Amino acid sequence: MNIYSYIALIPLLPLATFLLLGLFGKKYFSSISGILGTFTLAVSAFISLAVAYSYFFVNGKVDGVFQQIIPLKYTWLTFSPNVSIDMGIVIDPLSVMMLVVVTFVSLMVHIFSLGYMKGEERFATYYAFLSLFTFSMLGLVLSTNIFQIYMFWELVGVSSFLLIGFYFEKPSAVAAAKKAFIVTRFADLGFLIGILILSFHAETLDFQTLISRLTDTQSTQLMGITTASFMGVSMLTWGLTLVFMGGAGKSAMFPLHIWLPDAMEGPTPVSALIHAATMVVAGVYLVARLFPVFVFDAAALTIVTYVGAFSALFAAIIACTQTDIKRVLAYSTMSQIGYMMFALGVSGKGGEEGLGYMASLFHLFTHAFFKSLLFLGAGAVIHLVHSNDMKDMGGLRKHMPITHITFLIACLAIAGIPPFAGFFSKEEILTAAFHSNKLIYVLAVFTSGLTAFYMFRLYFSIFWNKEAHLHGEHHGEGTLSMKIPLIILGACALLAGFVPIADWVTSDGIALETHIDIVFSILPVALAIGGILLALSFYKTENSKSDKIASSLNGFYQAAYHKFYIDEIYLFVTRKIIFNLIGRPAAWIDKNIVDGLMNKMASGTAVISEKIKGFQSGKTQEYALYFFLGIISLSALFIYIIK
Amino acid sequence: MLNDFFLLMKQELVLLLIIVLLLIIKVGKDWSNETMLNLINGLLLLNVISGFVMPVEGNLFGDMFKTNALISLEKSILNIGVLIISMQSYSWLKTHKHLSEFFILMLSTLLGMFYMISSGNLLMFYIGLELSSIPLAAMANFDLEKRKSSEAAFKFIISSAFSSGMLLFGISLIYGSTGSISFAEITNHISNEPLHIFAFVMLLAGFAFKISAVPFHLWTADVYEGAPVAVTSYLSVISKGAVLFVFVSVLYTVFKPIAEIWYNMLFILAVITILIGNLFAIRQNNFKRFLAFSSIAQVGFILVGITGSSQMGSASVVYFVLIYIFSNLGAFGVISLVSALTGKENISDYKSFYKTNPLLSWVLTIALFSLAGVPPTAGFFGKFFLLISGASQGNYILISIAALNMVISFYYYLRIVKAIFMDPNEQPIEKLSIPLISKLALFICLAGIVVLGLWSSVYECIYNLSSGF
Amino acid sequence: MNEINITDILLVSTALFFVGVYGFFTRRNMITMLMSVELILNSVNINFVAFNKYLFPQNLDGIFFTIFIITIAAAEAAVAIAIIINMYRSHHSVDVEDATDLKY
Amino acid sequence: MNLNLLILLPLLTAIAIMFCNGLKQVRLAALLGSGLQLLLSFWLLYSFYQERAAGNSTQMLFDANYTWFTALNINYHIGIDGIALAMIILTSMVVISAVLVSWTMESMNKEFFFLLIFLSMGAYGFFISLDLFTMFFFLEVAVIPKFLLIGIWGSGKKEYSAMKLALMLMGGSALVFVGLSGMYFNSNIDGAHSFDLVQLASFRIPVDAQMIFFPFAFVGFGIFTALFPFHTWVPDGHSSAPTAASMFLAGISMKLGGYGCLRVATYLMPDAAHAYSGIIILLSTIAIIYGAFATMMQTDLKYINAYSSISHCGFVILGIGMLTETSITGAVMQMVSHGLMTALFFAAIGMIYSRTHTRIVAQLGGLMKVMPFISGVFIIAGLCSLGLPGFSGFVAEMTVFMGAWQNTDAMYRLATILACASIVVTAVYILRAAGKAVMGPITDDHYKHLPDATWNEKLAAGILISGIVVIGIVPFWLTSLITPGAQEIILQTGQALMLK
Repeated sequence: MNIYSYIALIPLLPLATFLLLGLFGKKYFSSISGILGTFTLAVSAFISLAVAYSYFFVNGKVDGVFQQIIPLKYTWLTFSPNVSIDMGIVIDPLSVMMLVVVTFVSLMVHIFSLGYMKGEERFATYYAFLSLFTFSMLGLVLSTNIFQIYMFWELVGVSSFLLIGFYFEKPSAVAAAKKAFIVTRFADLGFLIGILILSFHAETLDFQTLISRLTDTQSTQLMGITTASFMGVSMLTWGLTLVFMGGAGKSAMFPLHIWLPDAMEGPTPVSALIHAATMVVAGVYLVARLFPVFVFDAAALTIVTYVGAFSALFAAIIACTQTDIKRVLAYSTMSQIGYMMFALGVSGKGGEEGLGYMASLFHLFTHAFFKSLLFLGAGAVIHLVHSNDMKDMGGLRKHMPITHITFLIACLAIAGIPPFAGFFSKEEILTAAFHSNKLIYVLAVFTSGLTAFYMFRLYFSIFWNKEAHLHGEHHGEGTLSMKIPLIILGACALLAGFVPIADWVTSDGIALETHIDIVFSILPVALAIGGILLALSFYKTENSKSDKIASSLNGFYQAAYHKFYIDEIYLFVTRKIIFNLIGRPAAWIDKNIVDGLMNKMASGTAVISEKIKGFQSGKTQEYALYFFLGIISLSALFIYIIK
Repeated sequence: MLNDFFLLMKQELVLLLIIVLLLIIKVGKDWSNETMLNLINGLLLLNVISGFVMPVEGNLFGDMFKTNALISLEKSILNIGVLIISMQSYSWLKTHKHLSEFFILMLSTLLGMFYMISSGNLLMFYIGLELSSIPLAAMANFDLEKRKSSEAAFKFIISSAFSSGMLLFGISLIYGSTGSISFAEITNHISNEPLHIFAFVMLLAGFAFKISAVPFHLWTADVYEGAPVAVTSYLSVISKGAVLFVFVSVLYTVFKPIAEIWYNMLFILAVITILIGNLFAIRQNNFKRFLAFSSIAQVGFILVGITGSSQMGSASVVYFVLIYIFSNLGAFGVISLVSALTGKENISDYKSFYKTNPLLSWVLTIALFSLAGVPPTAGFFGKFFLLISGASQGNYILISIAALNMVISFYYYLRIVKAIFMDPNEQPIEKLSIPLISKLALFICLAGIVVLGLWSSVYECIYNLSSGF
Repeated sequence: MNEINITDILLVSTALFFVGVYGFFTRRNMITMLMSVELILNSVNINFVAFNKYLFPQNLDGIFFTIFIITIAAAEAAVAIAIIINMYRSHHSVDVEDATDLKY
Repeated sequence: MNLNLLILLPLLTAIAIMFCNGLKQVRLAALLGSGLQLLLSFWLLYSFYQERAAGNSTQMLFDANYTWFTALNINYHIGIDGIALAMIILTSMVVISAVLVSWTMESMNKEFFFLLIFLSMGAYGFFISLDLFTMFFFLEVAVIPKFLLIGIWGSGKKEYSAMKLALMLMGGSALVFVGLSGMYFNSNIDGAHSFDLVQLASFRIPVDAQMIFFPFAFVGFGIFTALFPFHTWVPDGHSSAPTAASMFLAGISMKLGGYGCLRVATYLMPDAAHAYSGIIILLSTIAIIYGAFATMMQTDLKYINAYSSISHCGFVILGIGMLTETSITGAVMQMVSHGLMTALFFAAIGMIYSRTHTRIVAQLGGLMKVMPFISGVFIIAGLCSLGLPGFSGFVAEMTVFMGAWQNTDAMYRLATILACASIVVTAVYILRAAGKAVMGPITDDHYKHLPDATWNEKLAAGILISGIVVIGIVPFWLTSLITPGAQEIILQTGQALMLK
């Protein structure tokens, strides 16, 4: 036992809520289920903050280095004497930070949902699912074991499935839920095989041991995994790349991103929680968790870098063309996670070189606040307008001042305007990229300009532009419970940049000195402001400038508008190739060839039986003839042939 | 000497007494059919019991007649079968004019079989064989007015005359080349010269004709179909069983020197017998004809067991015949009831049989399962031991063929079960009132089917008695 | 000198056997078929007697056998003819080709 | 603890059912009997732990040996190790659930419950047997009642399916028979042949004999567990069977095969198992992948589950074929897991079918709205099937994968990767079915008034779900039972391929 053992309560409380609400909620707690869920989560969040305080300020450091503490660990499933899944809790800067982010954002979403989901028939179920998700996500970030992470990984996947498909009567929601699950499942296949590879060579599933074995140049395990190769690539690269594939799937990296925009079919608070702040950054968390090993393998890290950078740019371009506000936010999420990924990719092992690592997680931290704020704000807007399409919106600033202000703060934050949170983290990322890879840097800066543009396009389209035709009775902002989270998150988006993540969450546990270089900041900030101004001129009032630009870029615009046809490619591959070339033939072969063979054997027997009935002709003399022939042939056989 | 005579031939003498008694009653008294049937069943029961009293071992008439515990048991097995058949034919014979003749003929054939089983000499064997087959032809024609019945009888008598002609020619050659008709002598002289092989094949054909092994089986189905049900069941279990007992002992003792040759012959015969029996059984609609072919397939399995040529082989064959009597008579019992009361003999008539006659359906089903070799019925054990005995020679090709053919046999047995339980029928066989004595017979069969397998002492006993091989 | 050789006798018996078999296969009349069987049996009888006389004259196994065969053949013929007569009643024919109701 | 109780109890229950009158008495007797089975199996578990805790480390506990056929050296030899115990518990759980879901069986209920309980006797007997003859005996006991169950109470082309199932399974047992007889005659224990499993294991059958008879035994048992390409009885049989029979069939019968492959073929003929492992893995991989893709194209819920059983049972064979301790443990876990999960799936499908009278996915829709409990069960079964952590399917599959990966050969690796890939396909077909049938809009107005599950259905589902969840959450409980058994088998195969 350890002083941190009580941390187990943090995930277990939501689990208890889930069980309680899932089993009995509908019958007994329907009305108070929201309060119940929110309350227990508030307890969890409080404990998380307490843990964070005690870890970062009191007991975490030994000799200036943050230590990894494992307060609880139980063997859960033994595969072989050395390889077992242990269920445990790991406390280190990374997990503590994630703990805070997850519980905090989740709490906000819980509170927001009290108002947003009010009157839903399956209110209790909704909170049960939210609790399940929170539990799984917390389990994920606290994992001590790569297989433990995989398990919770799957669990967050399924809670995401359940929540996206919450409106299960809507076929589009069901389709989106299925898509999200299947695509991430496909990515998890890579993760699983990656685990198999790594664990086989490292002979352990435990993170600590695995990392220490695979980073120790003297260890036989490292020798083994680097010398073994497949198709000319070492097993270490294979393993890490495949693990990254899992992360990429969950974090919606190109080309496994296609599920994320569709996932917006879920209730908006869910999007805020799962598809903006927490679950989608699991991939980043995973790479960060295995970062010491990734650093050892340049090839894998390069893949991470380029996938991240390309995704960032790719998503930003698409985001500029979408009209569904949640989809815009979804692409922006993808883009921001791309930032985090390549930041990890450009990072070095430790010290100054480890800036990228810190920057990535810093961005994860700030992004969680402003992105969930954006989603919640969008939720409030949708709640009012009953539409997701920005064409149905406009001029809403008068109807919902608080939402407007907080949304603006969030947009400024994501655009990277000082002193909002996003500025600081993005600045670190750009610095890291600049020092390591100029190409990435250029892409990143360009993307940050695009980000500012499409975010403000969104902002202006919602809150300015033409007047929306509102129908329905209430034109307010919704209940208090919806406003409070907006305000709190708004404050966070404003202030999160000042949280000294650099002191705490670094690749080697040693505090990192960071400084904002004004000169360096000029370019990105200027680009961001340029983007904002461009958006201002296009979308502040109703005009056709944007359409003209769009038509002048016709081909490219159409492609971007159609998300570069990635969905269609997938559909083609699944529907046409997999279904028609594998599924249908398999079913056909089974029915006609394999089963047909069995049936043929049966009918063949019947046919033979019919054919030979003539022997039994009913004529006594023929019977005697066969009798006689039987004697003759048997004796001939045994006298002349078999001897 | 005289003591020996009475003791050793005890079973034959009891049988003879019954036959004479029946003759006297036939001539002197005019009792009603019911009384007669009850009397006969009582006598047959005594006959069964007498078989178990004071078993002795010994030879008579210069080794022409021999008996021992196994032979005595074999005779008792046949006695039990005859008793059951007699009980089952109650409904049929109740109104029949020639009741006592039927039993006189039947018991004569049984007497012939006893002689055959006890024979220690080809002459004795031949006499027993003919005694057991000529009256059978008359029995097959017992429904005098039926066309099919007389056709069946004609086919039977003419085919068996032909086959005994062949058999005798073979015997004459054996006699010519060995100089003896005594089994013990023949063993000393037999070898694998062509003449001996030829003679043996003719002898084998005679046996194969009786047990209906392919290709000497062609009379079987026609006769089974045409003959009255009681005769068919008698033919299929008793007559076949008796010949099998002799066949085993003749092969294992007399033709031991050419074991390798007859082993291969049996291999071939077994394979084609199982195959042809199965293939023909698949497409039959007449129940008796179906059972004819299924019994041909069963004989194939028995031949597989015989190839074991050891104590185990003999034991498994005797054991199987015992089980086969109960199983087959269980099926025939139901068929004979249905046939006697409604005249229906087709499998398609049995559709939805379960709806109206659940008890008979279960008996029939269990009997069929036993024939198919489904545990926990005795048939499973019987087949298992037969095949294991066949495998003991290391011929796994034979075993594989036999085992896979069991699948085909499952098909046709299950087809009937399907008809009984699953197929819809507008006019199912109406609810039958079963005479007490038939019911008793069915229960005996059922008990036999259940007990004989699970209760290992039966097999143990037979195995120990077979130690002579 | 003018002794008849055993092979000559066997030749006769074999011929008789095949004549019987041939007759059995080809004659339509049931009674004729029965007679063919008798021919076969007689060939066997000749065999037995010949073997006994020429090869094993020390005992009378063959002769005994022959006597029994003759007796049994008579019984067999009696039953067979009874059945054939009965058949004639229902079929109005003693042609073996007419007795083919039971088949397949 | 007397293992004979496991045979006697179902037997007495079956006999008692014969003397009952009317549905109420019959089902009460069946429920009582199967409830006692459940209690007995857990009491067995308890005593098993007591024995082990008391330091009894013999491989087979509660050993009892009665002479049966002395002449052939056939004994009625029974005893269990952890693997058998796991299967026994599985059986008792599935049987009681099957009784519960058939609660309102109307036509010929006496016969129905009689056959069902009789089947369970066969299964218990099979799992406790330590003598190949006894084992074979019980194997066949558990076949023919299925023919009647499907043929009489089934739906669709039931006669065809029943016949196909019976014939293919009988074909399987015919092959098993050849294998058994070969093993018997090649054994020599103190000068006698033997069917005794324990003796045969220590005797070690000559290698050339193993090479001949292993395929017979393995394929024979494999047919029971849907070994490709002998799996075609599975879809037809399962889909035509009445709910309880489907549950039994998929939940237990298919496990008879897996258990036989492991306990008879692999354990007694280890050298051949090594020699043939490539072929086994090839076939099982084909079964996994091909089964999964074939499932994807099915439109009938029962067919979906039946084909997915082919795929899932492929993992069992794969685990056995991989011949590592972990993979064999995984194979056994997969047997238990798949048994519970697929029984649950069939139960849910049966509940849906009894209300909507259709199993065609396209005709269903929005059931979540009208019958949340049943839909929930369906989704849980689906999630377990696609290997969600927290349910048994996950641990079982992962254990198989981990075990399989320990083989370094490239072909084995490839097979493992393909097997892993099948879980994606599984997700596709499960979600397609669930998405259409229980989610989405209600497709038929009369669905709106359908009732949700009754108490008996809830209880049945509850029992199975608790099994699934317990294994999913505390798998070490199950592995601690299985691993010693798996170790014994691996010890026998002579190559303990463990991570060093």
